[in-house]
This record gives sequence, C-alpha cells and structure tokens, in this order.
Amino acid sequence: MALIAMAAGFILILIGFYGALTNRNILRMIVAFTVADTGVNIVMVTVGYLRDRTAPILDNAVPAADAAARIIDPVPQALVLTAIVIGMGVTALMLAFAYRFYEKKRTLDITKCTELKW
Amino acid sequence: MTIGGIIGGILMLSGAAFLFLAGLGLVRMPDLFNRLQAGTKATTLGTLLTLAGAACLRPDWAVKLLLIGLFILFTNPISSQVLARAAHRTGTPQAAGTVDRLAEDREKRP
Amino acid sequence: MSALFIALTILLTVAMIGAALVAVLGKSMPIAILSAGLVSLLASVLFLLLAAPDVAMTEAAIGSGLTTFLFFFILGRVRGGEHD
Amino acid sequence: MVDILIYIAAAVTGIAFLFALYRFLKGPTAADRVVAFDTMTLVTVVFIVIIALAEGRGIYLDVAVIYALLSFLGVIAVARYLERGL
Repeated sequence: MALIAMAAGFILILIGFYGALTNRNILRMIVAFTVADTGVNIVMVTVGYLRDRTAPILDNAVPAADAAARIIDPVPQALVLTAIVIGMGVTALMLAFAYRFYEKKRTLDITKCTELKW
Repeated sequence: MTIGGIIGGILMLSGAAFLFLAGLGLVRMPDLFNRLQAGTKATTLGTLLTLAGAACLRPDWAVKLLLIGLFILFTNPISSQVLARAAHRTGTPQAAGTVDRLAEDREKRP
Repeated sequence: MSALFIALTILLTVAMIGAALVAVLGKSMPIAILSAGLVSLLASVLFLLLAAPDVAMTEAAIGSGLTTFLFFFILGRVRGGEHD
Repeated sequence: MVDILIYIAAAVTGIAFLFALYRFLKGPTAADRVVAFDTMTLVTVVFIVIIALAEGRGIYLDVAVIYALLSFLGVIAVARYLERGL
C-alpha cells in the first residue's frame, strides 16, 4: 500500500511540474503548483508509514503502556502539517501577485510580461 | 454475532445500494437537472442509512455519527439548491419534453 | 482488512491522477480549480489510509476548502481578462 | 459475518464512486462536473466511516465531521461564480 501511495505522489509531482512548465496562463500555473504541492505532501507522509501500526493518538484503543510498539512515527506528520499551512500561504501570495499583474497589464498571459527582456 | 450487528450490516448494505443507484442515475440521466436530483437526494439518504448502520455496529460512536448526519442534513440541500438556481439562471440546456413553469412565469410577468 | 485498504488506495490513486490530468490539461478555468480541489480532497482520504488523521483534517479544511475559495475569489475579480 | 457485509458495502460504494468519477471526467457542462464533485464528497464520507469501522479507531470520524462541514463550501463558491456573483 505504501508503494502505491508513493507512486501516486511522484506521478502527481510530475503532472504538476508539466502543467507549470507548459501553461502560459498564470492562474493555470498556480493550479498546477497546488497539485505538485499535494504530491510532495503525500510522498512525505508515505516515507513515515510503517506496516500494521496505527495512528499516533492515544485513546481507549491504544493505551499508553504499549503505545511505542503500536503507533507510527508522528514526526513526518507534524512536518507535513506545517507544510500544508505554509503551502496555503505561498498560494495566497502567488494569487496576490497574479492579481497585481492583472491590474497592471489587463491580461493573464505571462508572455506579455517583457520589461526585463532586451 | 449479535442482533445489532445484523441490523447494522443490513442498514449499511441498503445505504450502499442507494449510493449505487445515485451513481447509476448520475451516469444514465439525460440532462443536468435530472442528474442533480439523482446525485443529491439519493446520496443524502444513502449516507444517512450508512451512518445509522455504523451506529448500530458500534453504539459508543453514536454521538459523533449523529453529528455527521446533522451536518450533512443541513449542508447538502443548501448546495443543491444554490447549484440548481445557478444552472437555471445561466440557461443550461434541458432534455426534450421538459416543462419549465418558472421560465414561463418569467416570460409572462417580467 | 488489508485487501480492502489496498483496493481503496488503488481507487483513490486512479481518481487522483484523472483529476490532476483534468486540472492541468483541461480547457476551462473553473473546472481546473475544482479538479485541484478534488485532488486535495482525495489526498486527505489517502492520508487517513496512511494513519495520519490530523494531516487529513488539515488537508480537508485548508487544501480543499480555503484554497478553492481563494482561487474563485481571484477568478471572479479578473473576469474579462481570461483569453487563453 | 459482519466483516463480509462491510466488504460488500465498500465494493458497492466503490462502484458508485467510479460512476461519479466517469461523470466528472466526461461531463459536458461545468455544472455537471460540480454535481459529480458533490456526489463524490458524500461517497467519500461513507468511505471514511468504513475505514473507521475497519480500523476500530473512533478518532477517524473527526475527519468525516470536517468533510460534512466544509465540502459544500467549494460547491457554493463555484455556483456563485457561475451565477456571475462572488
């Protein structure tokens, strides 16, 4: 199961990079970046997965005495939790830049942005 | 093998059957409004039956499952109605033989 | 219960790749945004299968709900400039 | 016995999910895809309940609560966008 999930994550990263490199509409590039972000999160959670173990939350089903033998490592999950929130912030920042670009140029096509070319 | 387990399993099976019928209607219906009716009403009933079955299987989760059912019962009709209103106002094509009383009233009394 | 989980993982993987292809290659802009939201929504079920319910909750709330809303907010403001 | 019933319910629900996915990938208009999206979120709530029953962890149901609360937000956003609003 972990192998299938890791393959899904890598395929999502590849699809996202392909879309971000081949589209010219800036909003489409940001959507493709979101897809690649989700793929990276899936790969990071899959790295921390162990077979036949359960979620690292202590309740009646998992008593604290034998918790170390039955739960998986919670550190990659904490990292991914931070990465999701920061990814939302980065997406909001890119959308703000896209809106600023539209106000300046009245278009969303990034090939019209030619001030730094000579 | 208790009596609650049998009742819960049968409820979950009937809920899954309603979800299957909703998916079949989503594929087979001719236009958007029929698909909306199949994909929203039948799915709500199927989900509620499945939640009731899970509550029969594990009675200690009943409060949380009741909360999920209440939220679905509140939010799903809202989204369905907003979507149907948007589709009707933007002039989505309808199947042959549809009687649209709302558009007739709009034409009669603008 | 392992066969059930493997079958669910394969189903979610196929659906996620299809939705991602629609998001990248499709013609219309709101459909692309909705497909990206669908990828996040299915990824949160995959997180749940990988025994990470807290990550699944955050992904469902932020990755699917808030990001889709932000995209549609910006898309409603730039309407009229979307030629391609 | 109960396990077999849960397996059959999961299989039937998976077929419904595949039908909704077909409508999402094919759908002629945008509103058709939104209907398929709404159906898929509800089918996913059923998946989460089945996973929680199979694992025996009650804490997994919180994810279903978040789904049921927030899944209609995207539908309302796209419907308001199609209606020239927002």
